[in-house]
Amino acid sequence: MTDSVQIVYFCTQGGLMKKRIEDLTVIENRRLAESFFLIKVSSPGGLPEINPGQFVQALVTESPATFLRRPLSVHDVDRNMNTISLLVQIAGPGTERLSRLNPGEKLNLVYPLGNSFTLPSEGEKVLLTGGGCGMAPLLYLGRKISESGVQPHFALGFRNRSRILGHDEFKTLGPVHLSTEDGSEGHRGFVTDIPAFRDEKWDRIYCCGPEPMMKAVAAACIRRGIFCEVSLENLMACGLGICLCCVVPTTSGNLCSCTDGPVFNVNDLKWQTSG
Amino acid sequence: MTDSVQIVYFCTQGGLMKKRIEDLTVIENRRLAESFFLIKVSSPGGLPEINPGQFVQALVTESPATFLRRPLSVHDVDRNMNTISLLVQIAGPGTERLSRLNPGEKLNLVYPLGNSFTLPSEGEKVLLTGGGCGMAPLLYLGRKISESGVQPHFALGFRNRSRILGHDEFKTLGPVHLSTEDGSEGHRGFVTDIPAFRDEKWDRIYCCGPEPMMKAVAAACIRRGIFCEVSLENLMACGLGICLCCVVPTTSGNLCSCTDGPVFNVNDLKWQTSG
Amino acid sequence: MADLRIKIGPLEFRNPVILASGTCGYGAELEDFMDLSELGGIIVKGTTLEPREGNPYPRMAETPSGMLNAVGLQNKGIDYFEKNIYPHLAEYDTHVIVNVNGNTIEDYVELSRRLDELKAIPAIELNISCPNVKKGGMIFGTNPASAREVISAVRKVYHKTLIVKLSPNVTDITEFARISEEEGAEAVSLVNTLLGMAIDARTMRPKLSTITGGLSGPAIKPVALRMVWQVARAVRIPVIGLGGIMNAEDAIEFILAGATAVQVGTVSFIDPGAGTSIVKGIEKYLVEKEFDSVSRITGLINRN
Amino acid sequence: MADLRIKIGPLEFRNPVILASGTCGYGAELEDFMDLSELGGIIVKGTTLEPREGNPYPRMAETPSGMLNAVGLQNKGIDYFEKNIYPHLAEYDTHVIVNVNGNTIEDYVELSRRLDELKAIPAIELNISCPNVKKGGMIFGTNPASAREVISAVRKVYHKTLIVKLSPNVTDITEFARISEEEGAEAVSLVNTLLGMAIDARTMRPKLSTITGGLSGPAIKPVALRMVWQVARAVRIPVIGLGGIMNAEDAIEFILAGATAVQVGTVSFIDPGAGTSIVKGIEKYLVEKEFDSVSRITGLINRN
Ligand SMILES: Cc1cc2nc3c(=O)[nH]c(=O)nc-3n(C[C@H](O)[C@H](O)[C@H](O)COP(=O)(O)OP(=O)(O)OC[C@H]3O[C@@H](n4cnc5c(N)ncnc54)[C@H](O)[C@@H]3O)c2cc1C
Ligand SMILES: Cc1cc2nc3c(=O)[nH]c(=O)nc-3n(C[C@H](O)[C@H](O)[C@H](O)COP(=O)(O)OP(=O)(O)OC[C@H]3O[C@@H](n4cnc5c(N)ncnc54)[C@H](O)[C@@H]3O)c2cc1C
Ligand SMILES: Cc1cc2nc3c(=O)[nH]c(=O)nc-3n(C[C@H](O)[C@H](O)[C@H](O)COP(=O)(O)O)c2cc1C
Ligand SMILES: Cc1cc2nc3c(=O)[nH]c(=O)nc-3n(C[C@H](O)[C@H](O)[C@H](O)COP(=O)(O)O)c2cc1C
Ligand code: FES
Ligand code: FES
Repeated sequence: MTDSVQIVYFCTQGGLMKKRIEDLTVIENRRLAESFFLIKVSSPGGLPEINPGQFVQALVTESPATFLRRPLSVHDVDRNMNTISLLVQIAGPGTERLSRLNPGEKLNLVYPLGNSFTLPSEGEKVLLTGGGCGMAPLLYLGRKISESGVQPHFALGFRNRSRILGHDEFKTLGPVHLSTEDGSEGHRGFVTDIPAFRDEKWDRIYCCGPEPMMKAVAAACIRRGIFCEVSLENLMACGLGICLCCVVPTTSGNLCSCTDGPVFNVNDLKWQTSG
Repeated sequence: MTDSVQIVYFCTQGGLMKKRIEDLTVIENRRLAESFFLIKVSSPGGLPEINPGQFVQALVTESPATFLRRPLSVHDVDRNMNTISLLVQIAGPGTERLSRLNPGEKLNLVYPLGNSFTLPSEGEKVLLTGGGCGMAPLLYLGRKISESGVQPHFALGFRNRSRILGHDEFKTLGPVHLSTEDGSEGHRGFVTDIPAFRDEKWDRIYCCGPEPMMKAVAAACIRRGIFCEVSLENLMACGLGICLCCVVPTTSGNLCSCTDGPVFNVNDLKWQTSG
Repeated sequence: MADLRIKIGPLEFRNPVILASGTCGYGAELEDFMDLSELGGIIVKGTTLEPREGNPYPRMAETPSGMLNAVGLQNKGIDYFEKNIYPHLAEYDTHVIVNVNGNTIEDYVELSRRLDELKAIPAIELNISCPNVKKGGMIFGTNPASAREVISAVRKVYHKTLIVKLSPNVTDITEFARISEEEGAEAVSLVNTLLGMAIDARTMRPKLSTITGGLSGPAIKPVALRMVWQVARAVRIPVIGLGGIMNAEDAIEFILAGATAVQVGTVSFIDPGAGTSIVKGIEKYLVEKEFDSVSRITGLINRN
Repeated sequence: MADLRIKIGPLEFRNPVILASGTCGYGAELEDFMDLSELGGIIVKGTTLEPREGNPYPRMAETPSGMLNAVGLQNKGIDYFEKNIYPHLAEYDTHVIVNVNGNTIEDYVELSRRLDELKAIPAIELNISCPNVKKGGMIFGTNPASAREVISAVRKVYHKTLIVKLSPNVTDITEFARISEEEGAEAVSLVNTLLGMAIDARTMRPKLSTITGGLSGPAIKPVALRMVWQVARAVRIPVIGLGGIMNAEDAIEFILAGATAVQVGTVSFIDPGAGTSIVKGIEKYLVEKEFDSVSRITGLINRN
C-alpha cells in the first residue's frame, strides 16, 4: 500500500499530517462568560504536532439530538501538560452537552484536522482579529507567531460588555484592542472600526469570526492589499475530506473547508468581492 | 366532555385511576447487587394513590439508543417520605442510564399505570414468589397484604449466591424462603422446588419473574387449584392502552398488558396450559 | 394571539393539530394529560367492519429514533364501535374522525356508509396505507388503479369530509394524491408508516411476529416532510402532514412545507400531552414571528 | 477463527465488509484510522465522465439518527481519475470498486468501457439511484424500463463484476433487483439514500441548497433491512446490504436478512475506523455462536 502522504485529491495540506482517533481526558471545564466554556483535555499518549488553525472533531455522547461529531478549533496547546484547550460556545444540544463535561470524563476526538494559518516572516506586522468563538483559533495562532519572533496584535469584537470573553492569555502575547457593538467597552462598532485596524499598516491580517465580520475584514484587506487569511466554519459531516459537504467556492472550484481549509486566503474565495 | 372513568374499551381496571406525567426528584440510587439498583424518587406535589402491581413509564434522557419510555414496577411506596422505590436491573442502554442517575436529578414518570394484584381476604394463606427484577412488585404487594392483616410469605429464586438481592425489607413483612439454581444458598433449584412452595397449602400465590418461572408456577397452581396471579413484562410502547403493542392472548382475546394487566389471573391466560 | 383556525373541505378546525390514528386510542386514554377540546381533532383507531384480533405478539420493536409496529388493526368492529364507543365520542368538543380500513372495496364502502350516518363523526380518514395487514391495506395505497377504485366507491356513499391517508411506500406519492383529488377527496393525509424490519442478532430472529412492520417516529421525518412538500405542490386540496413530529418546531416545518394541518402520532407514547403542547408552541411561534394566522406560513418555503 | 470470505460473481472478497461510495473518498483519507487491506473492499467516490462541481453549499443537514446530503456527485471526472488517482488505487491490497454515474445511457456506457480497461478495478457499482442530481441518477433507478436499458447497455461493454446499486425510493425494489439479475449483473447493492428534506423553522428556509437530499444513517436501517430481506428472497444473485450500519451487530442483521456482503457508509464520518472494527466484530460473533463461516448465517432468518 502506498503511503497516504503521496495521495492528494482534494486535500492540499490537511492530508499531510497523521490523524488519530483518541479518548482524551477532561482536565478542566470552566465557564468564561454567558455561554462560553473553556475545556481542557489531555492526551494519554502525548499530543501529535498541531498547527495553528487546525481543528478537532469531537464526539458528543449522551446527546440524542447529536448524530455527527462537532468541529471545534484548537484554542491552545500546552506541550508540557499534554493538553489541548477548546473554547466552546453553546449553540445547540451538542455544544450544550460538551459544556457539561466533568473533569475525569473522556472526550473522544478525531484530530488534528485541516490546514493551518501561514505564519508571518520576521519583521512583519500582524493583526489577529475575531469575535465570539471565532477567537478560538487566534490564541494558539498568536502563541505560535510569538514563538516565531513576531509580535501579534489582537483586535477582538463582541456584541456587548457582558459577552466579552477573558483575554488575559491574549494580553501575554501582544496588545489587545477591543470593540463592542454598543460601545459598552472598547471601541463602539465592529472590529473593522477599531482605529488600530483601520489606520495602521498591517502586513498580515488573520480573521476568524461570524461570516459578516470575516467578509468585512476580507473586503478591507483586499482593498488595502493586505495579506489576509480567514478560518471558515462551514457545516461539516466528516471533517476528513470524504463527504464533500463542507465545500466553499474558490477560484479553483469547490474545495473542502475541512481539508483544503478551514483557513483560506481571501483572494482565493469567491465571496471576496461580495463582502 | 364525559368523565373518562365511564369509558372502557380495552382497559378494564387501569383506566380507573387518574394518571399523571411528572418530574420526580431522585433521592437515592443504591447498587444492590451485580446489576441491580434501587432508585428512590420523590414527588414534588405528593403521590397519588398507587396499588400494588402498578408500574411507571420512565423517561430515559441522554440515552441516544432509548427512544421510548421504560416500564418499571413500583417496588415500594413510602407515603411519609412521598417516595416511590424502583428496583432496576440493567438490561440494556435504557436501564444502564437509569442506574447512573444521581441524587438531585429529575426522573420524569408517567404513572400510576396498569391494574393491580387482588388482595387476599382475611385468614388466607398467601405466597409471593418471584426472582430477579421480578421481585420488584412483590415488596409493595407484601406491604399492602401485611397492612390488610394477612401475613405474606415470600419465595424468592436466584441464579446463584452472588445474584441474591438484599431482602431484609421482605423479612420485616413475613418469612422468606430462598432458592438458587446451583444451591449456593437456600434450596437448590427453582422457586417451585422450595418445600414451602411445593408442600404447603396456599390459598393464593402471586408471581412475578422470568416467563419460564411464571409458567411453572402457573402450571403448579392450576394443577393444585390455587388462585394465582402473575405480573407480565410484555414489551410496551405507550403503557397507556393506545398503541396495542403489549397484547397477551387471553380467554377474552388479545388484551393489553399495560391496562388490562400487567397482572393477570393465570386462568385467563392462553399460556396457562403450555407452562 | 394568532388565528390558528384551518379548514379542510367544509370543516373548520379550531387549530391544525390532530391526533393520529392508532396512537391515541379513542381519545379518553389521553384525557388525564390534556384537554381534548384544545385540539383540532382526533382520529380514532383504525376501524374495520368486523372485529379483529390483530397480529400475534411481539408487535413492537424500538429502532434508532423510531419504532416499528405490527398491530394489524386490532379493533372491535363497527357494530361495537357504534354501540359502545360512539356515544362517548359524540360528547367530545373536538372533531372526531374515524380511520377506515378494509380488505375489499366492499368493506371500505360498507364501513363508510355506516359512518356517514353517525352525526358526530364529521369526517373519515380512508386508510389505504396500512402496512400491517395481509389483505387490503397498503395494496390499495400502492397501486394507482386500486386506489382510484376504492376512493371513487367510497366517495359515492360518503357525503361528509373525506380524507385519504397515503402510503409513503411508493415511487411517486403525488400520483396518489392527484388521484385522491380527482376522485373528490377533501384532503390527503401523509404519511403512514414506512415498511421496515428489525432483527435480533442475539436470537437471530426477526423482532416482530410479522417480520416486517411500520416505521414511525422522528427517523421518518425527513422523508415525510419531503413527501408533504411534493404533494402540496401537486394538488390543490389541503394536505395533512405527519411523520415523526415530536414538538411544535417539527409541526411548523410541515406547515412551512405546505401542510394545512398536522397529525401527531408516536410522540404521544412518550409525551401523552404532546398534542396540546404543540398547539401552544405553534401559537407562540406565530406570535414571535408576528404572523397573525397560521395560514400565513402554510407552504411558505414555496413562496419566496 | 471463522472463514469470512465471500464471493460476488467470480470475485472473492477477503471478508464481507466494503466501504460505501461517497463516504470513504478514495480510501487514502481513512488510512490513518485503519488498514484498508483488512477490508473486503472499498467503493470509491461516485465518478462521472466529465468533472463536476456538485451542488451549492449547504449540502448537509443533520436529522434524527441520520443526515441528509446533497453533494451531487462532485468529482474530477474519469480522465483525472485515470491519470492521477488510479495509479495509487492500483497499489491497494483490497478490491477497489468504482461507483459509476451518468446523465445518459451513453455516459454510463462510456464510463464503464473506460473502467473495463483499468486492470486494478475488478468491479463497478452502477449507481442508478443518486437522488441528488437533476438528470440521470435516480430516474434510472425508479423506472423499470430505463433501469433495464442502462444495465443491459453497460453489461455489453463491461466484462468484469457488475454490481447495480438500487434506489429505495420505489414501490417495489424487488422488481429492479430482478431486472438487474435478468440483465446479467453479478450482484445488487441496496440501499442508496432515501429522498428526504429538512427545513429550518427559525429561518423558514430549507436546510439544503437543493431543498431535497439523500437520507442516510441509522434512521433508515429498518427500511434498508426490510428491502434487503425482500430482495434476497427475490433473486439468486448476491445482495450487498447497506443503510445505517453503525457496528458489527447491525452488519450481522443485514447478513441474517440475506445479504452476502455489507457496505458501511455514514458511520465512517463518526468513526473513521468503523470498517475494520466491523470485520472484527463479525468474526467475534461467528466464533461465539460457533459458526465456522459467515456464509452459514447468510439469510438465516429465512431458513428456520
Ligand atoms: C472548523 C470549525 C471550527 C469551529 N470551531 C469552533 C470553536 O472553536 N468553538 C465553537 O464554539 N464553535 C466552533 N465551531 C462551530 C461549532 O462546530 C458549532 O457551533 C457546533 O457544531 C454546533 O453544534 P450544536 O449541536 O451545539 O448545535 P446545532 O443544533 O447543531 O446548531 C445550532 C445552530 O448553529 C448552526 N450551526 C451549527 N454548526 C454550524 C457551523 N459549523 N457553522 C455555522 N452554523 C452552524 C446550526 O445551523 C443551528 O442553527 C467550529 C466549526 C467549524 C466548522
Ligand atoms: C410492566 C413492566 C414492569 C417492569 N418492571 C421492571 C422492574 O421493576 N425492574 C426492571 O429492572 N425491569 C422491569 N421491567 C423490564 C424493563 O422494562 C426492561 O428491562 C427495560 O425496558 C429494558 O430497557 P433497556 O433500554 O435497558 O434495554 P433494551 O436494550 O431495551 O433491552 C435489552 C434486552 O431486554 C429485552 N427486553 C426489553 N424490555 C423487555 C421487556 N419488557 N420484557 C422482556 N424483555 C425485554 C430486549 O428484548 C433486549 O433483549 C418491566 C417491564 C414491564 C413491561
Ligand atoms: C402503534 C401504531 C398504530 C397505528 N395504527 C394506525 C391505524 O390504525 N391507522 C392508520 O391510518 N395509521 C396508523 N398508524 C400510523 C400513524 O397514524 C402515523 O401515520 C405514523 O405513525 C406516522 O406518524 P408518527 O411518526 O407521528 O407516529 C399507527 C402507528 C403506530 C405507531
Ligand atoms: C455524503 C454522502 C455521499 C454519497 N455519495 C454517493 C455516491 O457518490 N454514490 C453512491 O452510490 N452513493 C453515495 N452515497 C450513498 C451511500 O453510499 C449509501 O448508499 C447511503 O449513505 C446509505 O448507507 P449509510 O446509511 O451506511 O450511509 C452517499 C452518501 C453520503 C452520506
Ligand atoms: S466535512 Fe469536509 S469533506 Fe466532510
Ligand atoms: S403498551 Fe400497552 S397499549 Fe401501548
